[in-house]
Amino acid sequence: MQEAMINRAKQLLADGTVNRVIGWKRGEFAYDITPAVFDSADELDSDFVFDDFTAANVSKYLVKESKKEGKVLAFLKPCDTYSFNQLVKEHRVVRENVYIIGIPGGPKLDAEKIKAKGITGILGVKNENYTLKIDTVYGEETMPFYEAVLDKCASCKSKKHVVYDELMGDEGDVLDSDRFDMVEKLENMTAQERYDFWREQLSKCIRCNACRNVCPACTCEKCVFDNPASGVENKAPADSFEENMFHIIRAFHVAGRCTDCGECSRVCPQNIPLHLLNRKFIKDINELYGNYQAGEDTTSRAPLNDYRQDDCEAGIVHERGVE
Amino acid sequence: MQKIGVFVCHCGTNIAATVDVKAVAEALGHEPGVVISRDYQYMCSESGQNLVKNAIKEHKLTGIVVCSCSPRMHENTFRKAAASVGLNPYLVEIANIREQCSWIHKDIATATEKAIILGKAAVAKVHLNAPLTAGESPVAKRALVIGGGIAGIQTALDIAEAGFDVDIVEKNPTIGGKMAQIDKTFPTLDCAACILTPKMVEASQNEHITIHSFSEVTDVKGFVGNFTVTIKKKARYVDETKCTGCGLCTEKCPMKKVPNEFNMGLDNRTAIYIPFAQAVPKVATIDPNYCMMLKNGKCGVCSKVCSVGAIDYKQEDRFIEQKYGAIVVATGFNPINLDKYDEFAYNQCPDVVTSLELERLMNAAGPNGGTLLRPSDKTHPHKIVFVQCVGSRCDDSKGKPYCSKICCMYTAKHAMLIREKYPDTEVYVFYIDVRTPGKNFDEFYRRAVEQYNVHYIKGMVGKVTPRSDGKIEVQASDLLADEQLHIDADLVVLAAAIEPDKTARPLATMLTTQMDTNDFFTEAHPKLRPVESATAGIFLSGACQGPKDIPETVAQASAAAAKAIGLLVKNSITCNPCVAHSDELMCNGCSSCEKVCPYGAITYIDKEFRMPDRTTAVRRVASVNPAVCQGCGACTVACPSGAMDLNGFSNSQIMAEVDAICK
Amino acid sequence: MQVNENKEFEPLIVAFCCNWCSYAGADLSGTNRLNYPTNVKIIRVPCSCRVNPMFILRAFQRGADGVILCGCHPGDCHYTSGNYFTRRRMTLLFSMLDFLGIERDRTRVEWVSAAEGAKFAATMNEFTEAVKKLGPNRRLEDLRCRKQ
Amino acid sequence: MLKISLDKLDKLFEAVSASQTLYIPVDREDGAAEYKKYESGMKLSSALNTVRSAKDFFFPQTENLVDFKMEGKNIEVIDVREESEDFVIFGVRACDARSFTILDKVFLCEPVDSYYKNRRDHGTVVTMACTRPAETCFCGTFGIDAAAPEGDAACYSDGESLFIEAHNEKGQKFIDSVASLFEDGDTAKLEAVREKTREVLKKLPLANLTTDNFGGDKLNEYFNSDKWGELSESCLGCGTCTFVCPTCQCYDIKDFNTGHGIKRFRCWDSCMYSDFTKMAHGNPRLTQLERFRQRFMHKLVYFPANNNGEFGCVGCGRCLSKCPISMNIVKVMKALEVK
Repeated sequence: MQEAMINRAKQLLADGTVNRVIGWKRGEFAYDITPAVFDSADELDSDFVFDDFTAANVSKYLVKESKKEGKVLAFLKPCDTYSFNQLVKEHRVVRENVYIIGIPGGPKLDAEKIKAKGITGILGVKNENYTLKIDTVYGEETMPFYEAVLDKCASCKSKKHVVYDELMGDEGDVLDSDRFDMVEKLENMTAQERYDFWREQLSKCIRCNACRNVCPACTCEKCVFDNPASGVENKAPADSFEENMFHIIRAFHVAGRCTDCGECSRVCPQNIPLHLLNRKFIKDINELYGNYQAGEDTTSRAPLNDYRQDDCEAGIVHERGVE
Repeated sequence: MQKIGVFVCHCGTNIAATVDVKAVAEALGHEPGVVISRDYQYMCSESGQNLVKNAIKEHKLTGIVVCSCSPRMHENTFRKAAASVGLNPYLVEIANIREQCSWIHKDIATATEKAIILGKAAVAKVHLNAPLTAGESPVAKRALVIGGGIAGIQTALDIAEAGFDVDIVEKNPTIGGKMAQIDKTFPTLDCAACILTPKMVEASQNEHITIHSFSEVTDVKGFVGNFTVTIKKKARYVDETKCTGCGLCTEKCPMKKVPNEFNMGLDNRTAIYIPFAQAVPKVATIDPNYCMMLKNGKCGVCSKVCSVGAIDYKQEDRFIEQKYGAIVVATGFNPINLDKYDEFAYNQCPDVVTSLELERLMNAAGPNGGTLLRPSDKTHPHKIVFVQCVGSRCDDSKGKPYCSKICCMYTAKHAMLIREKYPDTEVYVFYIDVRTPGKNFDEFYRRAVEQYNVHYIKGMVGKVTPRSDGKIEVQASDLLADEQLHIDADLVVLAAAIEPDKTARPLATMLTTQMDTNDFFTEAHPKLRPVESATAGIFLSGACQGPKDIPETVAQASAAAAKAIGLLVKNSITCNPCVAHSDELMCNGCSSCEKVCPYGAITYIDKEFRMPDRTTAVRRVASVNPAVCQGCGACTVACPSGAMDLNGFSNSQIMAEVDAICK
Repeated sequence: MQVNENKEFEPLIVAFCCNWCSYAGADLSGTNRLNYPTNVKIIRVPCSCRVNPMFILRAFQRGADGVILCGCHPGDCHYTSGNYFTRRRMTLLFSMLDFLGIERDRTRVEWVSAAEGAKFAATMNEFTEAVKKLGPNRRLEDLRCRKQ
Repeated sequence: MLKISLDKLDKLFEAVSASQTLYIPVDREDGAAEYKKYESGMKLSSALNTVRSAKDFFFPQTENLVDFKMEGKNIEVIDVREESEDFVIFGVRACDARSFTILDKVFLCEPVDSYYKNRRDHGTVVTMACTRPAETCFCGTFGIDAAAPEGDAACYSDGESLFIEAHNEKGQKFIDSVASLFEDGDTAKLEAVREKTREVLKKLPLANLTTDNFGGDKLNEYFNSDKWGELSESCLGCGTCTFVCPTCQCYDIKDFNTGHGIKRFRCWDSCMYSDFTKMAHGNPRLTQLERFRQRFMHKLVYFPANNNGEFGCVGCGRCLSKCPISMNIVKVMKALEVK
C-alpha cells in the first residue's frame, strides 16, 4: 500500500494536479511517526510511510494547508474523512484546494500498549499473521496484534470514506460498533461511582491541551481557554473544578460537531479516556434527537443548532439511568 | 476609574417595610468604585430623579445603580433621567429589590441581606457596562392587517384614512368575518349587514387598501418598521381580475350538495360559490374538494357558462412578498367545538343549535329566508330554551376558564327578537350570571325580561334529551326556586364559548408574539398598552386579544390603527442597541451563529486580516446587522470561540453578576 | 452556600430568568406577594438562550448549590426559537453533569410565563427544598472560592 | 554497601513514612506510573519512569504565592508561605535526578526562589539505578550514567536485594534513620547487573547521539536554520513536551479572584503556547515556528550559554513517547546538526 501511495503521489505531483502531499514521515523508531508535508518525489521516496502506526488524523492540518497556494494531496483514512467533511461544513477548509485520496483505515497500533506489556527497548515491530514480532535490545518479544490496537480503532465506527476524489483499495461500510458500551456501563453506575471514576481520571489532567490541539473540531482562531477576556482562561488545572470545567466545556463546544475520531484519547499523555465525554454527547444526541453522525455530510444542521418543537424537556436527565 | 452612584428607593413602605434600605445603601457604599450611595423615599418621583441627576453631575458618575422596583417598571425612567444630564442611558442598572425581594420576603434581616447581594450584582455589572448608542432603521410605510372581519376592516380603513397603504389578508373568499353572519346587533337591534356591508365596500374601494382574500400569511421576517411578509394567495381557480361576480356559474354548477359554511352547514351551496350576496370581493371560488372538474376532470360547466372566461382550473397557489412597517393582527374568534358536550345532545339532535347557527336560522339570507324554523322538520318552534355559558367559565378540560363576554347580550337579543316576531313562543334562558356591563346593556336585558317576558332562570341545564315525538326534554335546576325543572322544548340554543381562531397560534409563532394559555394574543401591558403586543410593530385588534363585542372590537381596531399610524408616520425608528456583535479577530466563520439566529441578522463576509503570524489572510467572518438583531443572545452560546457577544448582557457582565451573587 | 444560626444548611440558588416571561413571572409572584426563599437570587437575561453553560459552571464554582434556568414556554419565546435551543443545550449539559456524577437535582430548567407568578414561587420553593436535601455542592465547587 | 532484601521493601517504606512523607512511583490502573504519597500496601512500580517527572515535588504545576484580601478600600497582603515539612522522594531515576541540578541553576541563583528552595531544602532525593532502559532513553548523551544515578542517596538492585549508598550528608542522614533495616552486602552480583545495564545502554538506538555540535556558541548556526519550518510544521502547539519534561521551568503568574480575595499563584507555562510571555505590546513569538524554535534553542544553545555548557535536557525520553505527533528533541538535533 505504501508503495502504491508513493507512486500515485509522485504522479499527481508530476502532472501538476497537486504541488505537495500531506502524509506521514518515518521516525527514529518503529512507531514515532510524524505527520508531514512532502513536496518532492525524493522526499516521498525516502521518508513517506504508511503502516500500522500511521494513526494520526491529518485533517486538521488542512485548515492551514488548504489556504496556501496550490492544491495539496491528502491521504485520508475513513475516520479522517469525517473530520475533513465537518471542517468543510464549518467553512474551515477550502475543499477545492485539497485532492483527497481515500485510503484504507486501521486498525492502527498503539506503542503505549506494547510498552504496557513490559516490552521495552523496541527496535522494530513486525506484523506476522496478526502476531506482533517485536525486536528489542533485550531480545525478541511477541504479542497478539489485537492487544496492541489503538482504542479508537478497536471501536471503529466506519470503514467508509465520506469524501474523496479517488479511492485506493476497497471501499468499506459503516460498522455496527460497540463504541457506546463503556458510556453505557458508566451510565449504569451510581452517581457516586461515576463521580469517583471521573475524579480519578480527570485528576490526572495536566492541561497540556494536547486533546484540544489535536482535535479537528477545535479549530478556533482563539480558544476561550487561551483568551484572558473569556474569564475562564488558565494554563493549569489549578483546582479540581477547573479539570472538570475544561473538559465539560471542551466536550460541549464540540458536541454535535465531534466525529468521534478518537484523537483526544490517543494523544492524552495521561491516558484519560476523553473520548467517553464526546461519546456521551453523541449517544445522548442519537437517543434524544435522532441518529446524527457529524461529518457524514456537509449540509445537515448540527443538533445543537437545530430543534424540534416536540423535543424532550431537560428533565429527562432526571428520569434516565441510575441516580 | 469608575465612579458609581447607588440609589436605594424606599418605595414608601413597599421596600422599606421589609428591607433596611439604609443598611443597603451603607453596604453598597463600600463596594469598589462606588462613590455615593443614597436612599430616598420615592426614587422615581421628580425629586428622586433630581437626586439622581444632581449626583451624576456633582460626582461625575460613570454609572449608576438604582435599587428599586423591577427594571420592567422604571428602567426607562432612570435611563431617561441619566440621559438628561449627559450620562449614557445604558450605564444605568436596576437592582430589583421590590418585586424580587421586599414583596416576597418577610424577615427583614434576610431580605436586607438579599437586597445587598442583588445590589452588589448590579454594581458588579455596571462596572462593565459600556455606553451604547441606539441606531436607527427606516420604516416601511405600509401596514398589514391579518384578518378581514370587522376588526381588520376598521383598522384598515383608519390606517388608509391617514394616508398609508394597507393590505388586508383574509383566509376566506370574502372579508366580513363573523359580523357578516350575524342578523341583528345588540343593544340597538340594527341589522348587522346594513352597517357592515358599507364598510366592506368602502374597504374594497379605498385606493390605499388592497384586499388579499382567500390568502394566508406563511412567513414573517424582519422586525418593527421592516417586516417582510410572504402571503400565500390560495388558488381559487377563478381569475379575480376577470370575474364579475354575476353568479351564473353558481347557478349552473351541478355539484349542489356542499355544506354551506356561511350558513353554518344548515344548508348547501355549490362547488363554485360566492359566500353571500354582499361578499367582497364578489368573486366566485371553486371548492376543490367538491368540484368534479378538479377532482376527476369531468364537468367544466362553470367554464362553459362563464362569459368572461374567468375560470382557470389550472390556477395554483401564488406567493407574494411584501414589506410592511407595521402588522395588525385581527384573526378573530370562533365558537368552540361542542362535540364533547354530550349532555346537550348537540351532535345527536339537529334542533340543538349554537347561537351562531340561530343567527343564520333567523337571518333573511339564511337557510329559511328569515323564518325561524326547526332544522329537523322545518316547523315553527314554540318553546325555546337558551343555555348560557356552554364551555365558558369552565374549570374542566372541556371548556374555557374565561367568560366569553358576548353571550349574555346576544342571548337577550335573540330572546327579544323571537318574542317580538313570534309572541306565541315561550323563551327560557338558563344562566349562571347575567353580565351586562356596557352602555345601555342592562337596560336592554331588562327589556327582555320585563317587556318581552323572557323566562330567565338562574340555574344549570343538566341534560338535554331528544325524544322520539320531536320534543327535546330539558332537565334543569332553578337555583333561586330550588327546584328541578323539566321543559319540553322545540329548540335548544347553546351559547357556545368563543375561542381564538386556530390560525392564531402558528401566526403568533411567525410573528414572535406571545399568547396566553387560551391562545389569545398577549398585550404588552394589560392596562396601559392593551392594543400592542410585546413585540414591537405588532398590534392587536379585536377578539384575537380576548372576547369582545362589536363596539369594543371597533374601538380597539381604531386604537390599533392609531398605534400603527403612530409608527408609520415616523421615517425611522430607534433600534435596541443591546444587540450581538462579533469580534472578527476571534470569529471562525463556522456559521453556527447564523444557524440559530431567528432573524437572519447574521451574514458572512470575506475580509482581509493581518494574522498574528504577520501574514495577511482573507477570512470568513460573521457580521451582525444591528438593525435586524433583536438581542436574544442565541448566537453567543452557539459560538464556540466566544467571538459573539451581546451588548448590555455580555459574557463578562453576566459572569460578574454570578460572581457577585455567589461571593 | 451559607449556614444560618441554627447551623441549618442554606443553599445558594442562582436563577437565570428570561426578560420576557420568567423575569416577569418572578415580578408577578412579587406583586402577588407569593413567598419563596431568599436563597434564590435572580439574574436577568434577555432570553434563556443567552445562558452559556459556562455561566452555570461559574455559579457552581463560586459557591452556588443549585442553578435553575427559567424561560418562556416552548412556542412562546419572545424571539421565536431561543428556548428550543436552550432546551437542547441544557438537556445535554445536565446529562453531562450527571454523567460526571454531579447530583442531577442541582440543575433544572423550568418554563414560567409572565402570567405564572404562582408557578414561579412554587418552583423556587420546590427547587430550594430539593437542593437543601442534597446539602452543599462539593462535587463541582472550587476549593479556592470556599469561604473560610 | 548496605543492602536490604527486595521483599522487605515495604518495611523500609513503612519505616520512612513513619517519620516523614514518602513518595514512591506506583503503577496506575492504565499501566502508567506516577509518584504517590506512600500508604501501606503500595508497591514500588517496576516501570522505567513516571509520566510526570519528579520536578513536581520542588516546582509544582500550580503554587500559591500570596493572598490579597480586600476590606472596603484597603488591601491586606497575606504571605502564604509555610516552612515545608521534610519529605523523601524514593525511586528517582538518574535523568530526573540530574534535572534537579538544572532546576537548581535556575531557581537557586540570585535572586533565590524561596518557594523552590523551601521544598528543595526539605526534600531528600533517593534515586534508583536503571536496569532496563528503553529505546527512548538518551541520558548518556548528557553524560548521565543510568546505572549510577546522582541524588542525595542512590539505590541499586541486583534482582534480589536493594543496595544503598549516600552521596551527601542529607543522604547519609536518610540512611542512618533506617540503618537498622539494612545489613552489609556483597556487591559482586550488583556489579554484574550494572555492567549488563551499561552494555544495554550502548546498544540503544540513540546511544550515539551527542551534543558535540550544540552549545552556547552555536546561536548563529542554528537560529536561522531553514530546517525549523519543516520541523515545526506538524507541531500542534500543545504543552505536552513541556509539562512532562523534568527540566522545563517556565511559569506564569496569575491572579485568581475567589470572590472574597485574590490568590496570586504561579503555574507552569509552555513556550509552545500562543500566549507565552505575552507582554503589553503583545507576543514576542508570533508563529509556531518561533515558539517551537525557542524550546529547542533554549535547551541546546541558550541554556548552555548561561550555565557553563550544561544542556537543558537530561535525555529522559518522555517527550519522545508522549508528543502527540512524535516530534522531539532527538529529531530536532538530528535534523539541525551541522558537523
